[in-house]
Amino acid sequence: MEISYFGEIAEKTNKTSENLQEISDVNSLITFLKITYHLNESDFQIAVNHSIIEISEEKNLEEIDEIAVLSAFAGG
Amino acid sequence: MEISYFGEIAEKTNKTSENLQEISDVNSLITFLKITYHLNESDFQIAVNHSIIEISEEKNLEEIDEIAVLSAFAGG
Amino acid sequence: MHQKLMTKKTKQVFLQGKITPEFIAEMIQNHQTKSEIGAHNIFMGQVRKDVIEGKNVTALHFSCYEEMANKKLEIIREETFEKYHLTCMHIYHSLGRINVGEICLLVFVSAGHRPEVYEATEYIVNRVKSEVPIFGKEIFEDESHQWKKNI
Amino acid sequence: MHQKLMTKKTKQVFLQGKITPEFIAEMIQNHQTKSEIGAHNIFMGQVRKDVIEGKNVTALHFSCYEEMANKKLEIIREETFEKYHLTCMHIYHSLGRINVGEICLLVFVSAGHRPEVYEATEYIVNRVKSEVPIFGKEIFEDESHQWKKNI
Repeated sequence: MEISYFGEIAEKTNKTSENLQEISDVNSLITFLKITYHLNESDFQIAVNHSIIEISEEKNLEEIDEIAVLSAFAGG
Repeated sequence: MEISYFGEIAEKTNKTSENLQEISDVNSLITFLKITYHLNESDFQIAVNHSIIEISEEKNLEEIDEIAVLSAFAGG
Repeated sequence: MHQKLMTKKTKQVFLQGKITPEFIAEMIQNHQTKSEIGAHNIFMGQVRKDVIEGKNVTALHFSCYEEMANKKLEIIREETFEKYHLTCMHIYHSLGRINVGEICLLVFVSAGHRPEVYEATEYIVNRVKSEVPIFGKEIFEDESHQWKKNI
Repeated sequence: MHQKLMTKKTKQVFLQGKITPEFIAEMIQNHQTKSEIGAHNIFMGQVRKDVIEGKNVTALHFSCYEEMANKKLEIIREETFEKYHLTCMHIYHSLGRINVGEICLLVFVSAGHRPEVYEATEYIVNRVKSEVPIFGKEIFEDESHQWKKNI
């Protein structure tokens, strides 16, 4: 499954995307981000198919989903 | 005493100013405007030294005062 | 007091003819050296093709009682700065004939942060419309006219 | 629904680099043929020289998640038109490095009459800031940076 990184998250992961086979739900993605990149939950937002989801949400992720990890918005 | 006319009032009086010797207070000015130019009180405002006064005000006018008769504002 | 009025520079508000897009661009450009500004808000009044009793408005013709108008505008300027946290404000109003589609009023407000700029702009526009002795005729296609009244 | 989305023309919001005064003048010019318009309101975000822990900000660097951003902007556009009586609205946001004093956000709203333009502008600016995935770094004089966060 393809995961995209944006803003400060792309800086911290040092990549703009990567392919992760083992991730099947939001919780496992969060755990992966914490362990691999030392991110805190307050540092990021997760968008599934262009909608921000609640970090607490128990949600399965499908291969077809467009998944992105975003830092805080700073437009304007 | 010099009276200036602006906007629609200048159109109705067909002049931008005139000198009136007999006017000594606001009431006599109003009476003059009604009789001479057939103006209604709802058609005009009177400014004395750049401030709009209440038409009902009993107020003496001095030779030194700057007196203007104005139609409705339409800026913007 | 009189001394103060005499020495204070009165800002030019009235311009003969329309306010051009180039004039507005130049104002924006002139504010780019002010590094403390984070937000600008600009209101522009444009002459609308109103239809009154079947006749199309083609232009507005403005005149003003300039001495009183400048005095009122100075008061509006001072009271706006007292009420809102602004870095600067500019007001321009056209005199003479302004055709449909052309701009006749410009209110330009700048501040460090955005929260108050919208309300400050509205406040200034409303006061200019209700308190400043500016007179306007709506000119129709057949060159007849009707005097405009702000409510 | 999908059909509708496919055929609808998405408006270009993101521009590489600063928004110039000339670009804004051209937009104003382009609205002068719309004779039903009586009021325009423009908000501009300008890059401010903030001082953070003793270091001066010299520029902001913007990036975005463009696909999601355009979808959110389309929703904001539709909901703004539902909520306010506007003739047209335009939103532009810069990407890349924008120096202090330069303009990075433009919201341009036009209507027949003025009452709603101020609030509509504020509504759009607030939603762009809080809902659109745009990311920004504050670049300091020594080229170090810090990520900007809208509250």
